[in-house]
Amino acid sequence: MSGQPRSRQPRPASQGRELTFWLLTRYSAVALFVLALAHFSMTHFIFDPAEQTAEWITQMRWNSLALRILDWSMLIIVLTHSFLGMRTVIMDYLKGTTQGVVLALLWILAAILVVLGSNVVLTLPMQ
Amino acid sequence: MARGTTLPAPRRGIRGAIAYRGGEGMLAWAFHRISGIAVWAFVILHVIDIYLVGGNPAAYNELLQIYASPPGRVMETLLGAALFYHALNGMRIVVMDLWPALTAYHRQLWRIVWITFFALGLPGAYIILKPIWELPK
Amino acid sequence: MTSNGSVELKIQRFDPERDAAPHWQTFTVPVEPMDRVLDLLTRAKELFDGSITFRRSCAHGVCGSDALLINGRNRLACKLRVEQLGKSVTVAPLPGLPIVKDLVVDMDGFFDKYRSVQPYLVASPVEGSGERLQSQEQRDRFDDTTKCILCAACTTSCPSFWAEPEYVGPAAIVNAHRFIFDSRDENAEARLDILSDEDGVWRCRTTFNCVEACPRGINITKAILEVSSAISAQE
Amino acid sequence: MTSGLRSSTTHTDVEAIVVGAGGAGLWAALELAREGIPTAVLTKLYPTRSHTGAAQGGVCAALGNVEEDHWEWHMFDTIKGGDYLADQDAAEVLAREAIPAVIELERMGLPFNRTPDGKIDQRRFGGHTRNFGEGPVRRSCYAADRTGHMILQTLYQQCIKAGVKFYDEYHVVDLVFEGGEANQGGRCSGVVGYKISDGTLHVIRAKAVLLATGGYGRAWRVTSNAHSLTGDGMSLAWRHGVPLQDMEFYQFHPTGIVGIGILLSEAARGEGGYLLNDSGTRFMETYAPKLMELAPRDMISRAIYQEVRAGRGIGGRDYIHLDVRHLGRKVIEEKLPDITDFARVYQGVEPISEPVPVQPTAHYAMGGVPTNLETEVLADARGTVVPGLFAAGEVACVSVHGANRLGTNSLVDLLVFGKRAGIRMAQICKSTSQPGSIQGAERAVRDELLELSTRPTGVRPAEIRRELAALMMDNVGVYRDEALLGAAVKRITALKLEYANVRVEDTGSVFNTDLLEARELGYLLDTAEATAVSAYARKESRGAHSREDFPERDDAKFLAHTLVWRGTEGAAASTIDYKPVTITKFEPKPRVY
Ligand SMILES: Cc1cc2nc3c(=O)[nH]c(=O)nc-3n(C[C@H](O)[C@H](O)[C@H](O)COP(=O)(O)OP(=O)(O)OC[C@H]3O[C@@H](n4cnc5c(N)ncnc54)[C@H](O)[C@@H]3O)c2cc1C
Ligand code: HEM
Ligand code: SF4
Ligand code: F3S
Ligand code: FES
Repeated sequence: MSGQPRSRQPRPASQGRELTFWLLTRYSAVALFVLALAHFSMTHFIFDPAEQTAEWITQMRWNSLALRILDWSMLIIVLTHSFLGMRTVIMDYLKGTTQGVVLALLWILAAILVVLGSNVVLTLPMQ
Repeated sequence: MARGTTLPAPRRGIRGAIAYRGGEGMLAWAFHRISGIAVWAFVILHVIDIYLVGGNPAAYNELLQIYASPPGRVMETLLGAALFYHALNGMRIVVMDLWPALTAYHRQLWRIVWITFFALGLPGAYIILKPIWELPK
Repeated sequence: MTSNGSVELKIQRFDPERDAAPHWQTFTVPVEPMDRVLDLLTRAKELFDGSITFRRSCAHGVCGSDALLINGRNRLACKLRVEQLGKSVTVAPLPGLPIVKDLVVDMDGFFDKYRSVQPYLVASPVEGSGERLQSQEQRDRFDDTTKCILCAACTTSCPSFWAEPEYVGPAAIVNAHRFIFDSRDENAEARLDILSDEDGVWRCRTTFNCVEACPRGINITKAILEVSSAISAQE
Repeated sequence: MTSGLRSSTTHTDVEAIVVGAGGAGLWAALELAREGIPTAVLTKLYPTRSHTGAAQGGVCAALGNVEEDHWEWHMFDTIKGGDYLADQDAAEVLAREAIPAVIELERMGLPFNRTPDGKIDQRRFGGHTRNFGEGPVRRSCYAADRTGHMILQTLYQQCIKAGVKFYDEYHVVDLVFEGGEANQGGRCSGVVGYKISDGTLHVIRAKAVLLATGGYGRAWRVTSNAHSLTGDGMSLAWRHGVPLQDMEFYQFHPTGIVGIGILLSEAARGEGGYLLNDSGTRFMETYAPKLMELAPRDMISRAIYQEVRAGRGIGGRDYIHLDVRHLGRKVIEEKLPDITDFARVYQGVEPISEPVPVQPTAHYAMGGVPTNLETEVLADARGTVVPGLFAAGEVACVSVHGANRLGTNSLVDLLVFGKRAGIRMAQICKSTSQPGSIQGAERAVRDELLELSTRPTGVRPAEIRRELAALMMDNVGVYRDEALLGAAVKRITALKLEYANVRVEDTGSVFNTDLLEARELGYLLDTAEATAVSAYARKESRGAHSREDFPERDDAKFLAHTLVWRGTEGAAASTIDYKPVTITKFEPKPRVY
């Protein structure tokens, strides 16, 4: 056992970080309730997956600036929400240095996904 | 504390959760976590495949064939189910966060989650799966 | 009263001076119609093995000594009738706390957390010889959370606590709530601050195990969420 | 060979020791902390597990928040309720100081129920009257149906705030005296505590030691008392030459759950519940035609016994019915939630549709360790103070309750005298020097515990405990007479001999409850003996003590407190003395309601 459990030490005043994360999870959840479900409905109910080839997406969906902005914001919100969620899961089940390492990998992965996703949604030329 | 003896490790973490006979709330949480992780895993995949739309359209289209195949559709249906459950239960949580008094009705809210889940989810699943037997092979 | 037959009582045993790990022992214990699990334990101790160890005092659900994991759920042994459990009763110590011996767990950490939320009234002195005034509505605001008997059934039933033993836990939050929402108290801010750190209220995932375990019927989750809202309102 | 204790002993010095963390102990600790006296509070239970938490009814103080009230009225009710055996100077202190004590509790944060104008709300309670007995008065301050719980929590919280040092789960197994035992002019100089979690002994030295260990209701089979109420403080003091006072006065509460004794509060009758015998008759008509079910506790308990004895118990058995069905679902669920809950959980009875089987249950010790108004323990009838030793709460006998305690007055007793104890101890600590070394003071008790925990064969403590409890129920219960009491004294003496052979099965030193329960049985035997011996000697009926062979109160001979000293080990011969009752304002009158 290393030192005293945290509950016996004087607790440092909160920096408000946990609150921010908590609120972010809730706000993003509400946004996703609309965005993600709409997205899923569009890709699965309105159109059939089979129709949505790469050409179709670039020509039909991303030909509209509005739709691009929508898709991009959804990307950011989903990544925020789900990576914050995974942070919780990891902090629950992994402890000590493992936790630190896995969290670091998690944030790297998040950054890669932001770059990859933004890259295609934002930089692909309009037709 | 007993001197010279190590205390046996109490049941904690996932093992504790499996051993404990929780109620609806615990099930709701377990499903929420599992579905959240599942959807997160898919999101990773999805961002990568979307990247291919710009990076390598041919590869994307090949992947799409897998998504549109019968096993792919079953997978998409499960994904939809996870997302839909997670979204509905997520709203159940958010609603209680906003109005703590609603915690007294968490079981009722949980029932509403499942009623909605099946009422909208079954037709949805039908739409996604229909092509399996309708499209020409 | 006439005897009602017997039940299989399965007890998790652990003697730190002999055993390397906990093990199970089963006793066939005679049972009377109105017996509670505490009566079974007491009888097993009296009839079969004096070394069976558990805490108890009031025997009617008001002191919080004998919260145990009974047939998979946290319950007060003195408040649970055997007849509601059928012919086999399984008793283990509260999950998530270090075992001292048999059914006795080390509660120090639990009480440390309770103490960490400053569970006492902080208020400036009043003039005169009379009481502080408080309306019945103001009093009702925190009535529910004054019922807590610190039995730890809630905290040790919480998956978040199992996952992170540093989580301050529902019991401590309940007792902080009792003061945060007391119109006479002047220290809410400090308590909200304590509860907004990494191991504070945010760890609650609305699992409701705590509410189901609470022998006093406190709506703990509601209290926790009220504290969360108070924290976000404060920032 | 392992045994229940470890060889190491820890020595600690403080200035004040409080044994017990119920209402009385906690308030004393708080006063000591306020005075900056280094204090150790030892308690065999976590403080919040103390039995003060079980009290529901309320705490009386003549605040006059809802109607006119005066402390003199409260004082009178207390004295009359106690059948004029209460010391009137003590009753005056109780009634006067109840008022600031309750106000102070509020200021400490106790969540009392409130009147419409925001003050502490008050309600009626049995035996508390307006203008010296004219009619009921609203005097009981309450926090829903958990006043005791809130008192315990609030005091504990304040102790945390004040940084009081607690020794949780330390069982005090002996008192230490220097210069002889209490009856030889000795001074109490510390205690020996047994740390339950590891079996080590802790010798703690101090200038002032307070006993606040509560009652001994576990001596009876049917009792409202916690398993832990085994008379520890009384017995330990008794073993060191302190007499016990008025032990024959033990209160039986009329409405306990059959067989297990859990209390169904007086509120059931306050709201209009009936007591019915086997033929469905409200039998209180015969015993108290005016007050009926609201007669004092001792009277109703006796009436129930009479009914049972006449074969009119339910089905010819030893209980009667408490019937609230006519009050309707709304009243039952809203005003009597505890009773409803208890009846459902513990009897499987639904009070809305069925009558609830009840019987008298052993409840409260009016007697105990004799003290003066400053809570200093007294060694004899002349009022010689035992230096360094104090007592407050149910363990003590000041005496404010006389021969029968009124509802709510026990909580008042804790508050008023717990506080007084703390204040007095602080004074003593400031004006005296630390007693001499008490190295080795644990030797005697170590030998006792070792002997007890290593005896290879013998009877189980549970067998003796069961027999004692049944004996006390049958022979030293609500009704007593010479034959019953004589037999009881004899049997208890025999049980004490058998006790010398009990065998503890658990030989470990970690959390050895088997050993401690055996030890507690020894305390119970002591207090039971003191009770039976005192009851045998008091040849009159007064308050809770009803002798069928002496049905009248006899002020000429027995308007006096009993003091009983323990005989030497193995001998039944206890010594008895009497000391006069202090009468200031109210001349004894027949007690009619
Ligand atoms: C069910 C019930 C309901 C009641 N309702 C009311 C009511 O409504 N109003 C009222 O005025 N009174 C009521 N009473 C009576 C009143 O509650 C008690 O008399 C009172 O609480 C006793 O308090 P205390 O501080 O003396 O001791 P307790 O609260 O009993 O505490 C005893 C303390 O001593 C400690 N202790 C004991 N032995 C040892 C030892 N050997 N070593 C270390 N520590 C030890 C224990 O751990 C505990 O902390 C009720 C009693 C019961 C049983
Ligand atoms: C679309 C992709 C989504 C992903 C990948 C995702 C993922 C996750 C993950 C991993 C968690 C953590 C679970 C835990 O802490 O146990 C989580 C939590 C949460 N999710 Fe989602 N989620 C998604 C969508 C949604 C939607 C649409 C909603 C609601 C409308 C939602 C609401 C929530 C809420 C409220 C939490 C917090 C749960 C808690 O703190 O107990 N999520 N999510
Ligand atoms: S909140 Fe309920 S379960 Fe938790 S400690 Fe308090 S009484 Fe026990
Ligand atoms: S069980 Fe735990 S997760 Fe929250 S609702 Fe209760 S504290
Ligand atoms: S023994 Fe007191 S709560 Fe069960």
